[in-house]
Amino acid sequence: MTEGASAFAATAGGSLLALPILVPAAGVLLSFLLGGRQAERIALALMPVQFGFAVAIASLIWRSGQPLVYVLGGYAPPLGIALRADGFSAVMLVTTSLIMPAAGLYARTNFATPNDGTERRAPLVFWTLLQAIQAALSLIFLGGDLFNLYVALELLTFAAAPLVCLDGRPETLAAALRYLMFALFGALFYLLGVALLYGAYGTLDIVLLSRQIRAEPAVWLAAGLMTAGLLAKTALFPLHLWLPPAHANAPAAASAVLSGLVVKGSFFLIVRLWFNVLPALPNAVPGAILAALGSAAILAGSALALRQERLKLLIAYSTVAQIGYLFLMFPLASGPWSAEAFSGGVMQALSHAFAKAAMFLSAGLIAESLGHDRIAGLGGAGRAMPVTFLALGLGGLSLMGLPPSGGFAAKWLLMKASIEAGQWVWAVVMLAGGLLAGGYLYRVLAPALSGNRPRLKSPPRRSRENVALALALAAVLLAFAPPTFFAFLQIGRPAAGAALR
Amino acid sequence: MSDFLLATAGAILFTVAVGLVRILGGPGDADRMMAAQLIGTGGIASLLLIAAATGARGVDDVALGLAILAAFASAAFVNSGAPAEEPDPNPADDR
Amino acid sequence: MSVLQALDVGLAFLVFAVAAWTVFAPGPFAATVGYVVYGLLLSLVWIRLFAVDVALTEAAIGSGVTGVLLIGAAARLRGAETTPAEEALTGLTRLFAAGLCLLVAAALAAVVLLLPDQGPTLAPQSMERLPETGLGNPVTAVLIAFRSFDTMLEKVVLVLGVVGVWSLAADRYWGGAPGEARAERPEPTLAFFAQVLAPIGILVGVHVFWVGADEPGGAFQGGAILAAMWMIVMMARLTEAPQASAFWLRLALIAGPAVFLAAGVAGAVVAGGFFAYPPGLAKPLILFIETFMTFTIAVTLPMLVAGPPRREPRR
Amino acid sequence: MSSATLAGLVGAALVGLGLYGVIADPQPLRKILAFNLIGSGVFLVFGIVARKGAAAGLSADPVPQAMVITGIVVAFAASALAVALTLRLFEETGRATLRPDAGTKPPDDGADAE
Repeated sequence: MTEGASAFAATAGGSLLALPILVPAAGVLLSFLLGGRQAERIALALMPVQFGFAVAIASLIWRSGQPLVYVLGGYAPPLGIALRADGFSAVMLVTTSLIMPAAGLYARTNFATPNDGTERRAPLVFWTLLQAIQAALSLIFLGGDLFNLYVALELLTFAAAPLVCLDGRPETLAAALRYLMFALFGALFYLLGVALLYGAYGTLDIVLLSRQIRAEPAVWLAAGLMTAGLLAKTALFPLHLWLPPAHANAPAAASAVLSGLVVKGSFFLIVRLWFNVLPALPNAVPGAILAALGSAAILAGSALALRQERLKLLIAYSTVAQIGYLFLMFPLASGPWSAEAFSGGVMQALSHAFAKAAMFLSAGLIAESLGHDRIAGLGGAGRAMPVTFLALGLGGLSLMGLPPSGGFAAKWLLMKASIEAGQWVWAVVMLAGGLLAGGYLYRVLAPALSGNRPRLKSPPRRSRENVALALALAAVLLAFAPPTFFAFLQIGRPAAGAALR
Repeated sequence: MSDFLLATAGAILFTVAVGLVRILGGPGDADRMMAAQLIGTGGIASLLLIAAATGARGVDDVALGLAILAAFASAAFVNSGAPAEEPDPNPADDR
Repeated sequence: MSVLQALDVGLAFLVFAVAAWTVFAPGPFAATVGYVVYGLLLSLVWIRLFAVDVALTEAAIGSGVTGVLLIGAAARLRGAETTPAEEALTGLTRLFAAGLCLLVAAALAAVVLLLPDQGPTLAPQSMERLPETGLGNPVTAVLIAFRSFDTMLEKVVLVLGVVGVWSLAADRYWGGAPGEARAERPEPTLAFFAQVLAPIGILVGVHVFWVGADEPGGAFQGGAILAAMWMIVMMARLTEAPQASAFWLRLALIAGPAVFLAAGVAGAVVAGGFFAYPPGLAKPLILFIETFMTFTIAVTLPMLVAGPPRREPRR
Repeated sequence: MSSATLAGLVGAALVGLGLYGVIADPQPLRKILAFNLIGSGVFLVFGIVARKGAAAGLSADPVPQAMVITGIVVAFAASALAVALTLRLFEETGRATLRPDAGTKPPDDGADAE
């Protein structure tokens, strides 16, 4: 493959790419083997290591201005598998490696092994699967081969589904089963598309494929099947039915990871598919369909969030809505404004990850302290636990898209791009979505900040409140991302459609 | 020669298919399991015939594996308690 | 070759008919039995596609072990078989669903018909690099060398599957053995059957694993047959299911991926890259990894079928 | 029509059939069965791709074959997890249903029963 040779020239430090996948995978195996308290120790000890890998990868990309490439086993694609990291991958890796330890620190209270060291079910499963999610996400962000990414999707499913029903209540079991069904459907349709692409081009490497793809029936069908499958896993309207019960019923730390990160995994693959594998396809119509579904998600998700009686369900429905924003970048991704739209979409993914994780952790603290999470019973709670509600409110700021917040930056960029592109309708939807978000957050915050202080079953521990607050502050700080950050996001991004570059 | 082998394989498959239609309908689960065993035997036979005719390598191992696993499936059936949905003439046999 | 074509058409028709039976069969049990038959027929199709390795895997895992899993589940779900009226789809929804499925199938069929008769292939490249691995079976070479990363991660998926299944245990049973304790004596016929079948099956399983280096077969297929033999011995109560907390069991469950991962990392030190094999040592190393993988599969599949721990742990 | 194309058409039909089962049958176990049908249909598509890639003295391209083997094992693990969930749900509630409102009464003690 002389043509492919240049794409697989080993980049310096490329071997670093294997580590964020292999190290947590080894952690999974070791945690399961040693059991008991070791699982927690291993999981927490590896988190800073993972952060180190993410930062090292990001800085290598930053310094070289080029994507990192690594070929596994010395078997170059198309026969073998390559790993590849561009600016987007690196940013997602860093985000993951920041949110994971937050969830981990928060969860230490809920998933502690008793002092005598007897192994308990929930802690072992939680700490093992948390690492598995980390491994799966790293692979999704770094994988350069479509079948390898299928394995990553399955890893993610197997790691995430059992977390939903960790407490074993019947409704959580039903939610986990529904989640699993949607995920299996998604993985199979994705795999079917992979089969068709291999049949048409004899390779599954993203770079090699992107050079050969032509607009022909097999490719269109593959693109449709894979997108449909990934949408089911991302829970884009109307395939969102599984998400609210699953995310609302999981333990708070798991919800934070599921809502903040796991749905972004399949979203990341949709971006990979359309921007890296299929840039040669005319994408105006598919982009418009995706954005239309996204708009429906924003409106329907927000409207349903307004009607929820439980705080965690409200936050889960707001995830349905916020996922919708992610898809507004697709129709705007060709033309001179494409970089802006892309940055806006990525910014939305990042800010929602931090904000939603903060909100789920806060909701968990509220539920533990009050003994319930009924919105009607939140009166005055904000006075009793101000830091928790501050975290909740700051996260909400990002959801509404008010400045200063990452959510504002994201929605501003997307809105600018849609106006420049003359596609006003998306801007209108975004404004409406912001108003609705304001509505459902008002329902929670207004009573909480007024009225008498309720009696708390137990006040939240300050360190756990601080974890939630730190995540919320991160979502706010994203508003101050410098222009170099957006330049970094463009590293390795192939030109989409008619775009220059 | 190979046409003869293939025709034989086809004939076996055909008889098995006819039996299948009769038995998959039940009435009891044990009858259905018998249908599975029947097609197991016929399937292995036609597998070997097809392999001999088309010259595919390593098919005898597939036949061996299938034979062992077919027995395994019926053992699992017996172990699962095999109560029939419809009244079974000899319920005591199954428990 | 018209006889062969007639056979193919007949086989295709049979596969489709049995598949339709599993979807429309009156009860779950009838449907699962249909699925076992279906898996068997599918093995024939794979032989016709000259994919003997896949035929073995389909026979062992797709039909054999999955069939047993589903038969067991259908037996336990008796009583849950009736569908409450409010859950049944209305006629209109059904019609819509049928239309959608027809559309997907038709589009797929059209694309399949459009695929060129001589498609793009990696067969020449696989054969070109096959000698480096020292293996004779290119499918095994893809699994353990060219795309070893996939295979290693897929083993991790199996471990996660066990963690997920076990996570469904009630807290008081954590660490105990899966399956219900049965006081009754084993069925004598079953016990005899297991005593006869298991030694033969173990022999076949090891054989299938061992020839996998050069002929169709390998770790997955051999491991699955071994797994079936362990399951049948447990069914016959000739041996007890192990405790989920047993260290040896955990070690057996992770041995395959752990050895694979360790070898992959060692490659970075010795052979200049993750998952690279040092030249000359590739074949012994591959057989070493495959041995552990076979063992792990033989232990993992029964644990996945057995379900979560359901007995109080013994101390 | 070659046997490979025929197998591909069967694969397409299986995907459609399985998809119908997944959508139309409310029982989880039947859905799991239907998922397995879709899965084998997908694998058959890989199978014809492999067969059409016969070259270099091989009757079929080994790469898609290896992918199918990986896929079969993963599909089995998924079935096992789904079956375990279904059985547990049945034990807890006496029925196996995926209805979203199945027992969604708000928990009375701590919504976040961790």
